[in-house]
Amino acid sequence: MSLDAIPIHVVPPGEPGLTGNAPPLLRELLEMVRRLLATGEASAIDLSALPLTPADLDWLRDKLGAGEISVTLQANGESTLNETACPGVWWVMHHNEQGAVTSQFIEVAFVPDLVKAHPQDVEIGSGYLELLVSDL
Amino acid sequence: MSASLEKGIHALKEVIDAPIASYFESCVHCGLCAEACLFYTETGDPKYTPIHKLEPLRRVYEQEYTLLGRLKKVVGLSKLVTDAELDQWQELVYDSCTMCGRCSLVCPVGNDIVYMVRKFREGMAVSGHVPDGIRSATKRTVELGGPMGLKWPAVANVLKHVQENTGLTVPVDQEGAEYLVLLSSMEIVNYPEYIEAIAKIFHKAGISFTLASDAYEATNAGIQIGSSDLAKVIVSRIVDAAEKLKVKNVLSPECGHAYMAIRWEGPNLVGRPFGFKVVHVLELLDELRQKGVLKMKDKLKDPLILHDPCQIVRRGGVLQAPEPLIQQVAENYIPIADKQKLNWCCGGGGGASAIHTEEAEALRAKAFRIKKRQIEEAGVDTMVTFCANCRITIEEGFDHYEMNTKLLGLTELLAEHLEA
Amino acid sequence: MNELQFLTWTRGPGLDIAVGIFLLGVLWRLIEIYTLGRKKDLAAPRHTAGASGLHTVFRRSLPPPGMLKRSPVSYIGGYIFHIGLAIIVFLGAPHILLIKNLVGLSWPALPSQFIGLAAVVTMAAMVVMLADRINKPVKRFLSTFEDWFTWAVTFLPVLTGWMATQHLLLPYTQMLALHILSAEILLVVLPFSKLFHGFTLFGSRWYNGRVNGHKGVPV
Amino acid sequence: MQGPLIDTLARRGVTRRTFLKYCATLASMMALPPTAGRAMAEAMSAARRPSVIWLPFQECTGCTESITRSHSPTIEGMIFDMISLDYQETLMAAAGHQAEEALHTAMKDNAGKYLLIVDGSIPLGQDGAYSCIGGRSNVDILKEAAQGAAAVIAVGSCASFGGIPKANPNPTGAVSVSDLVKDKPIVNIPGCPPIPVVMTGVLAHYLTFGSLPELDDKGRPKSFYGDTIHDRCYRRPFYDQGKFAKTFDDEGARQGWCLFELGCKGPVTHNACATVKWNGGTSWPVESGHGCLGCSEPDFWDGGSFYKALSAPADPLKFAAVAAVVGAGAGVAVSVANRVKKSAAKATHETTTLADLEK
Repeated sequence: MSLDAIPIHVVPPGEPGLTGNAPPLLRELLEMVRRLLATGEASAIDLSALPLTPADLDWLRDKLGAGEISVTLQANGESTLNETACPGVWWVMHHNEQGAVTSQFIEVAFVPDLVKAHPQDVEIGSGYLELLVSDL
Repeated sequence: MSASLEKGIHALKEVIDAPIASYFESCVHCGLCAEACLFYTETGDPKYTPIHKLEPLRRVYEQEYTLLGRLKKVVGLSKLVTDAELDQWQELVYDSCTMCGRCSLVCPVGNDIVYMVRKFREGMAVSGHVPDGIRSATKRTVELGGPMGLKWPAVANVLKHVQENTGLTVPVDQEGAEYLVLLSSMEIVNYPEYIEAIAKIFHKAGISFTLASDAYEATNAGIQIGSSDLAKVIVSRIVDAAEKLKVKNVLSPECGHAYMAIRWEGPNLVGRPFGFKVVHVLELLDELRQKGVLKMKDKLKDPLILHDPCQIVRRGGVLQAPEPLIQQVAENYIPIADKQKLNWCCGGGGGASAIHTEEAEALRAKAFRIKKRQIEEAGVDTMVTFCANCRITIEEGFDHYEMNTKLLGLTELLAEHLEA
Repeated sequence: MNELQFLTWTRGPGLDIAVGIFLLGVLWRLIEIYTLGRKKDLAAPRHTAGASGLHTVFRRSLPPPGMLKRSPVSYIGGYIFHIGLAIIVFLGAPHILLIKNLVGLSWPALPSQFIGLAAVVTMAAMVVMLADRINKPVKRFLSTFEDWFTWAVTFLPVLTGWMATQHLLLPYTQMLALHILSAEILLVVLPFSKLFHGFTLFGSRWYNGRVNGHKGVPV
Repeated sequence: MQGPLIDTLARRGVTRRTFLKYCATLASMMALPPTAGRAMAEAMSAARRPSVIWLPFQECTGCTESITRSHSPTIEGMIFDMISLDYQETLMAAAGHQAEEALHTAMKDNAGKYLLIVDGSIPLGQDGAYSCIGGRSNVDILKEAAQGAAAVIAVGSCASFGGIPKANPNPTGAVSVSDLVKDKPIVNIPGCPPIPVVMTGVLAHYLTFGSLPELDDKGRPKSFYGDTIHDRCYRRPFYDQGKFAKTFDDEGARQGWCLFELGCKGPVTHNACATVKWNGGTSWPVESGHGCLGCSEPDFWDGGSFYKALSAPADPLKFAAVAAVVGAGAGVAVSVANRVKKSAAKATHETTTLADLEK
């Protein structure tokens, strides 16, 4: 018997609508983007720490739109880092291995840190390459 | 010379019963009874709140008949009732309470406050805290036969005049009559027209009646003062006479407390149901009206209002008779808002009219403003009532406020316009 | 004692003690009051339609003619807070559940938002009644310590219950425990104070209706 | 296993990005600013791993199971890579004297610096004889170990509050860590068992910032225990609408209505189950159709039936019938006394005469 065969289902008790908490985030993003341009400082908004309803999130995602780059990361569950229609603003979602969303951010950066390769990792990579070359 | 606080408390212990217990436990101090009491509405003084007039009785109840009260008394936590306190309460229980029972009609939890005042007076009477006026009226009734000290020869004299005026015989001590007619001293002295009216009506209707030379007085000051023992002495005269003369009915005069005394308290005072019926004169008149015997030769044109005496209507249950009777004889009867069982007292019932201290009279005059207002609001110059005591009090009120309002007795009014 | 222990105490031994004292008090007081007896009325009765003890038990729930105008605050405030209390106590879901657990009877509940609203209205009416008691000479004159005390004892369960559901001032657990405790205090105080009128008013109205009904007067 | 944590992780196949991602989520759960995730990752990957001593007392090993056997062992299991776990009876290979020696060595070498993790309550009855290790009572071991600890972490409801061993009638005289240790910072991570990520969060905070996270009045990390289950429950709207499941198989239960009437203790339970969930976010008790037991609250076992609503009496009434009988008895006694008094008053009635009206 699979889980689906149990006749209990989770019925959402009516999605609450917009709370009005999303629009101020756009102003905050604007400040963050200006700071990125002025000082190069990256920043982020933790969406799961804010009282946002699914409707709020949809509204925000809709406003920000979709950009050119979508990065998918397979690291202990899937993560997606999608650039929005505003370059430098990234919508970051982390899932766990079961597919549940574990955290969600809007990141303001030229490239999210997570995408960049760390010098120590690159060093390991260069070692590996050296090995490959020596094998030629 | 033997009244004492102990006797008073003893009497209260005898009269406190389940209804009183239930009433005191139910009171939530909402103060609505004050709004129904003319002594409060006309003075605005909170001490006239009806339930407050019973405070000493409440404490005796609590201390004698509740477990917690008894314990409190044992350990000395409760305030005992004192002579000084009862003395202070005398004004509240007699001067400012006419036992009109209007408070009992409005209490939201259903407390019958006038029931308790009547019982409280038992204790007040034997502890010696009664107004002189009521005490002497009681004395005269017990010793001489009536509150005004009227004796039979004087009554016989009045009857002689009645017979001369009407040309009708007024039988006395006649055995087997249908009705034994009772009077009140006030009617004999102040309103002999009432006796003439009764004689006329009985003759017209062809009903046999008689007076009794040893029981002509219907009023009962024993009830007003609050002594059941003395009230019993007084009421027994009537019961004995009625039984001796073997009458079928005893006719109570218009007087309110007389009706209360013989009709409702009487059997309970003597301790057995009566073998005869007690009928209020208005009940008899209404019965005759329904039979078609009470035909009028003409009607009074003046616009008028009715004052329903408390003890006959609200407290006595003669609710339906007065209005059809007044309509029988008056063309322009104006029903007022607070009529019938809701009517406001004249201010002189329950023995109050016998208290002649300056304070009591000033208070009665103040309380009378409510009647004055009723008359003015109705815009009439005539008021009709059917209680000798109300009439005296109202006349006093008219005098005090120099009003030109006419006051008529219903029975006389009917007799006056009776078809010949 | 931590708050869950406090809550468990109020739901367990506390409730047991309170209900025990309540039952003990109610039975003792009712027997004490109503076995005092009364004399049989020997006067021949007069029968009038609508004049009986039972009639008066119901009739007295409405203001007699003219009285509403004379004392509107007492009547309207009184109605609102009595009806409000009844709605909260008998139609709130957690209360129905309590009653079901105690006596086995249950019925549908009203939404919690409605009960919350009823609580606010009830408290407002009670505050107005308190102000009236302070302002009105007659009420102030009649008032004793018991009147203020029973007001507070009645007000607190409503206030704490409302605050618990609205998450005000204290964490829910503590407020719920305080709410149950205040209701238990109410139960304990009820049989021994003027709050007992909730029981005796039926007897009082009945006696009044019967005594006067014997005379043919519908009171 | 020396060297930075990141190397250890790498050996286990945990990439830097995986670790970064994990730290970002952890920071989010702990209500730390988004930048803290990276700070955490950097600090931890370079940190010297602290020595940790884990003492099990009166316990069922459920807490250890919860943490070591969580659904994604590589992640929650990382905590064992963040630290140098020098003593843990259940996990360590050593036994007997060797194990005791390891304990004493760790305590001596890291005096004043090691973290002490405790699971299980401590029995005080019979001089602590109910639970001994190597011939020494738990209470002695705890007192000795706590002396040199930088901080104590009480894992699970037993260590935090006494838990099930302390439940009525508490035959062993069980107490919590905070009942015995008064002079060290203590973090309580209650739950039966506790949510694994709380433990990781506390350790991560300690490693990153060198301090313990903010605690509430019961010593619990506020970021995880700040709200009640009821406040964060996805079924909460049903409660407000008055829609309740009445039995576990009625239509309301199928519709996923509120479980308050079935005894859910969500309103009085502070924990993060409703947001963090269990088994890697798969589900949690209420989502599975069962009310919250309140297992992370003090004395939850003595809080009345798990299946009785909070507003219902915790125990059946015991005094009611007796009280009613006593009340009726008192009433009858007063009634008899009253009647005697009233009859006596009537019997001694003196007929009033006119003379009695005057003083």
